[in-house]
Amino acid sequence: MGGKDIYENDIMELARAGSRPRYIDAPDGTATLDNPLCGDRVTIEMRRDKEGKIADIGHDVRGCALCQASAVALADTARGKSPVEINAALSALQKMLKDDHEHHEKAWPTLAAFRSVHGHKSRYECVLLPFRALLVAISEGEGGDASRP
Amino acid sequence: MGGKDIYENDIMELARAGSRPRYIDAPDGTATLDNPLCGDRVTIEMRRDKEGKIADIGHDVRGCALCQASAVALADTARGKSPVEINAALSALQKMLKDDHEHHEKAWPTLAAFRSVHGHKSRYECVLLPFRALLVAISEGEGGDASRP
Amino acid sequence: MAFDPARIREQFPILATRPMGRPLHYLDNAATAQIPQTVIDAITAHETTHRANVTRGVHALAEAATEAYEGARHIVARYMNATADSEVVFTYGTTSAINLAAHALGEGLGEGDEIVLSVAEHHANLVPWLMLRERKGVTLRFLPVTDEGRIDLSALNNLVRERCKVITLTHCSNVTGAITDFRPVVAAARAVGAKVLVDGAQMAPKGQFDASELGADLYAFSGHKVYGPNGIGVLWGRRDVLSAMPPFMGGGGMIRSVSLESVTYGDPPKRFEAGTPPIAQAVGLGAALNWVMSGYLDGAHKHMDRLTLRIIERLQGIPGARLVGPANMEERVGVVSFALDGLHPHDIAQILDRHGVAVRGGHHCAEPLMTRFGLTGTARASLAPYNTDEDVDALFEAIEDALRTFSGH
Amino acid sequence: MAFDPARIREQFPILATRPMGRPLHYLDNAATAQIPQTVIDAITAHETTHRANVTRGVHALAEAATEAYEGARHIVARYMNATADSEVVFTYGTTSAINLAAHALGEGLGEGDEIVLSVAEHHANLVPWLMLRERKGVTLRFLPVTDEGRIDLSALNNLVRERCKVITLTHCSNVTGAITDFRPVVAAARAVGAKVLVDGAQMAPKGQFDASELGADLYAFSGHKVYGPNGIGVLWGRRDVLSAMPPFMGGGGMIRSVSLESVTYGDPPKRFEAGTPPIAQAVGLGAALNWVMSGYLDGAHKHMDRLTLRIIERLQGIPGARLVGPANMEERVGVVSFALDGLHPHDIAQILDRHGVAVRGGHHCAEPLMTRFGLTGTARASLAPYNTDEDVDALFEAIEDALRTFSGH
Ligand SMILES: Cc1ncc(COP(=O)(O)O)c(C=O)c1O
Ligand SMILES: Cc1ncc(COP(=O)(O)O)c(C=O)c1O
Repeated sequence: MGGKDIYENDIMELARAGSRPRYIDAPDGTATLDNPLCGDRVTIEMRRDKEGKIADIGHDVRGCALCQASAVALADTARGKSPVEINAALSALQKMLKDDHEHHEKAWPTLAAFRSVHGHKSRYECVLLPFRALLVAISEGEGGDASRP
Repeated sequence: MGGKDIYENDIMELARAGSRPRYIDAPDGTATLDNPLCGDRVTIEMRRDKEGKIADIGHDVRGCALCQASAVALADTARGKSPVEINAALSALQKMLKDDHEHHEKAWPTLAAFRSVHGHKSRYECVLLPFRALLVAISEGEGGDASRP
Repeated sequence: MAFDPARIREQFPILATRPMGRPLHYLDNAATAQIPQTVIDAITAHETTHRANVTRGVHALAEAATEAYEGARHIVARYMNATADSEVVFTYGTTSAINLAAHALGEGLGEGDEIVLSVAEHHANLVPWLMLRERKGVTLRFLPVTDEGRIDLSALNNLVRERCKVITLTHCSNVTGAITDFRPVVAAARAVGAKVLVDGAQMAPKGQFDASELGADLYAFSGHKVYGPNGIGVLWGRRDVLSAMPPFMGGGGMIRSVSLESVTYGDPPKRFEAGTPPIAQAVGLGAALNWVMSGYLDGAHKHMDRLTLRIIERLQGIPGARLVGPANMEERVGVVSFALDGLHPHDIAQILDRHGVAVRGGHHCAEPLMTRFGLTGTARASLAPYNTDEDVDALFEAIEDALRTFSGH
Repeated sequence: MAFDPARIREQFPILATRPMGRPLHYLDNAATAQIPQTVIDAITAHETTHRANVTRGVHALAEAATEAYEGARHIVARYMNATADSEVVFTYGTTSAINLAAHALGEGLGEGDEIVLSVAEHHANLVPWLMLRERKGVTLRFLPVTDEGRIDLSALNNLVRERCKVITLTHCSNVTGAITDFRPVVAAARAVGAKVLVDGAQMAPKGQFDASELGADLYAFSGHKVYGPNGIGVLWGRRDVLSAMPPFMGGGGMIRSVSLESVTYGDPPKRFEAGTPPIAQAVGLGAALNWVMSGYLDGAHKHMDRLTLRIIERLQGIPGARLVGPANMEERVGVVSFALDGLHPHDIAQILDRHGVAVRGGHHCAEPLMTRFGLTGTARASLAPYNTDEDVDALFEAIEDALRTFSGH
């Protein structure tokens, strides 16, 4: 059980931006994931640069404010990062939700907005879904196994 | 839940007599019933006189003392009685077990022994089984439906 | 004397708690109703004085436990006006009751046989039939739902055909609150010899009823929605219907005799109660139904109807609010689903929670119905007799907050 | 500090009651164990502070209920040293766990496929397979039982053949008390790629264990035998085994998404938990296993072994008494079945009851085993840590009374 208020300004601002879809040109990979808990659906597109880092990210979220906010935070966070770094960001996000520890904020400042979700376990997946989708999109782009990570 | 002691002398005497099988000549009907609760098995044979009343009864009980006692009490009770009267005896026995009321004793003195079983619900079927078997044997003898009554 | 929810509230200890430091406005009764102290006490008393395994023991505790368990069956029989206690099968909930029914009724079916259900069914009364279709190749036919959120019974004529073996419908939708009129359903079923199974999960809590008068062959409901414990439910069945049904689960207590070669099954209800049953839960369910029948709830329906109407009317005053279900109190219960334009149901539920208002957001295990209304989910407020005008006020204060939070979103 | 049953007894309120005005000597623990106050308190606390439906709610109570339910799963995982919580499926008891397993493992089987079980199985681990044979035409092969009452594992070589898909055996017989050695069983299963299902109903109460170290693929047990509530059980499964299993019951909570056309199922354990689960019961089971793991029971095994041996030895001094099960404490638990010449097991149990001694009489849901020993039933005394020397003394006083009552019979 959490005590904090989820809908702080940071999240609401991100969510507002995430409520409209954003598509990118010539994506290298696309993935759509459902949240089985609520039937929400996230599509993430991504394009990579020559070094394999994320050059651009698009999203289409049919989901709640947390999911919308996360999709936007994901774009901010992941641009210029390698898949390994994005994996680390997902781990940091999971830890932040679980532990509410400021440690992770420093490395991923955009993700700090989601500290308020700490304790609201039923909503963690809403926040994590866009990150998961990006990792699937990357693996799909690499011709890998596109099943959920 | 009952308070009385089941194994009073009356019952034990009947049970002793019932522990050995007794077969009769030229039975008009035979029925074997199981007690699904404990896997016990009762076989009752009967012969009827010209008026249709019970002339003789045999038994073979693979069961507990109550069932053995009841088989013997049945023979005592049913000899010379019509099927309708035996049905009435079964009803009286059921009521006696359930209500512990001396009313029924007067009509069926041999059955009085079973008043001590009152309250021990899990054992009622042990007492009733020979009576049920006789009714099936009668209906079988009449070429009727031999399924359990 | 007018119905006074305060007298009910004081019997439910959880209503006096303050989860997260806020007063509790519990409006999630369609998911799980709360439990009165008397039911908790009955369970505790059973566990501390009569606990034993049932049916096969002759010692005093076993006799007492069996008596308590069968006594609970008798209370259920009385609650639903059953002809005999043996028509009452204890299950673990509505879901397990319907799965039992689907397995047993479906056992002899095959390709060409048809089952009629509706688009409004809870997954509990949908997935078991989808699984049966997978196993046996039966055809499923779905009654549509009207814009008002009612099962469209005018489609019965077309859908119920000669090979229809079962019509299975909810007595009351857990999303729209609409009550199904079973008269035409039963008539259609009788015309082709189909069985009628009723999902009573939402209706059974409304008070005593008569399943056979309704025309049902089988009727399922859950303990936890009728102020009883979790993990217990009921499948009532007409004697001849139950007698013709093969068992579902195998184990102790449901057999007549068994060897390595063969098995013969006991009579109903035992045939369907394999293994150690949920004894303390049955006792708790009995206590809960006794409580419902005790007179405490006289007048509760009028009270709940009034609150329901208040919710509906206030919703209609909110721009962008959409009611999913009937807008008046004719043949409906106090389950009110709604959508707010641009707000996700989980966000609504979450913001309501910060006011101590507990509602459910999501598809309510009724995805096809959501699809029917072009939604992925709704928020749902559902009432019990202990709800008050304060609960309704808190609900709408919280909704205003949600709208404010998301204004300009 | 030596183990002191008095310290355990005071935690079980029922042991201080006097059913029928007699002290209670509860020796029917193999049927149902009693429940300590701490478990009752945990259930009451849950129902009065955290009661809600699980998994889909975002409000505070729903979050709390979900946390409590998943917390219980974690405790079970710790109790049986599972690799992950998701290997723990909540069921309603051993019976429903085995039925789930039999349906899921049996789904793809057909004529020619073989399943190996034993003559010693409880009906819970027999009838579901007889039913599967009926449905699918599989062949059942039965390991015999030795005169000592052990499953005869020397027959494995002959019985486990290429088409064997499942070996399913009891970890410990509820009649003879004999513990099964699973090493040869697992070796035989691995050799042909068969799954190993273990009926742990009698063994799980003996303390923490490691199902995967045992070599099990699936392991089933009940809450009510391990000092927990009724109506809850566990099916543990290796992750890959559960992942490959189709669901058993359909309903809410176990799907990923569903429409009128199709359904996709969720991952284990959810896939196997259709409908509202037994939440308070899971919480109670968690509390019970925590209690078992708390250290209270350190030394209890030695204590129970000593009492068991006392029972066995005193029985051996009674002319006409016949022990059904091993006569020493090697690989056996405190479940002692016996017959008394000329006395029916129900008469024995009934007369023992007048001394407040609660034992079970009958076939103990193991008819084939009774047939194996040429009996229709036995009397069975089964121990828990709270049993005392006084209980054993009372048992034998009562047996003497039974013998007296029936002398000359
Ligand atoms: C209409 C309806 N049917 C079936 C169910 C399933 O009930 P349970 O989860 O208690 O098995 C519910 C409740 O969730 C319901 O509302
Ligand atoms: C060995 C064994 N297996 C299975 C069972 C069935 O357990 P339950 O009745 O709790 O489902 C029991 C207990 O009755 C048992 O002793």
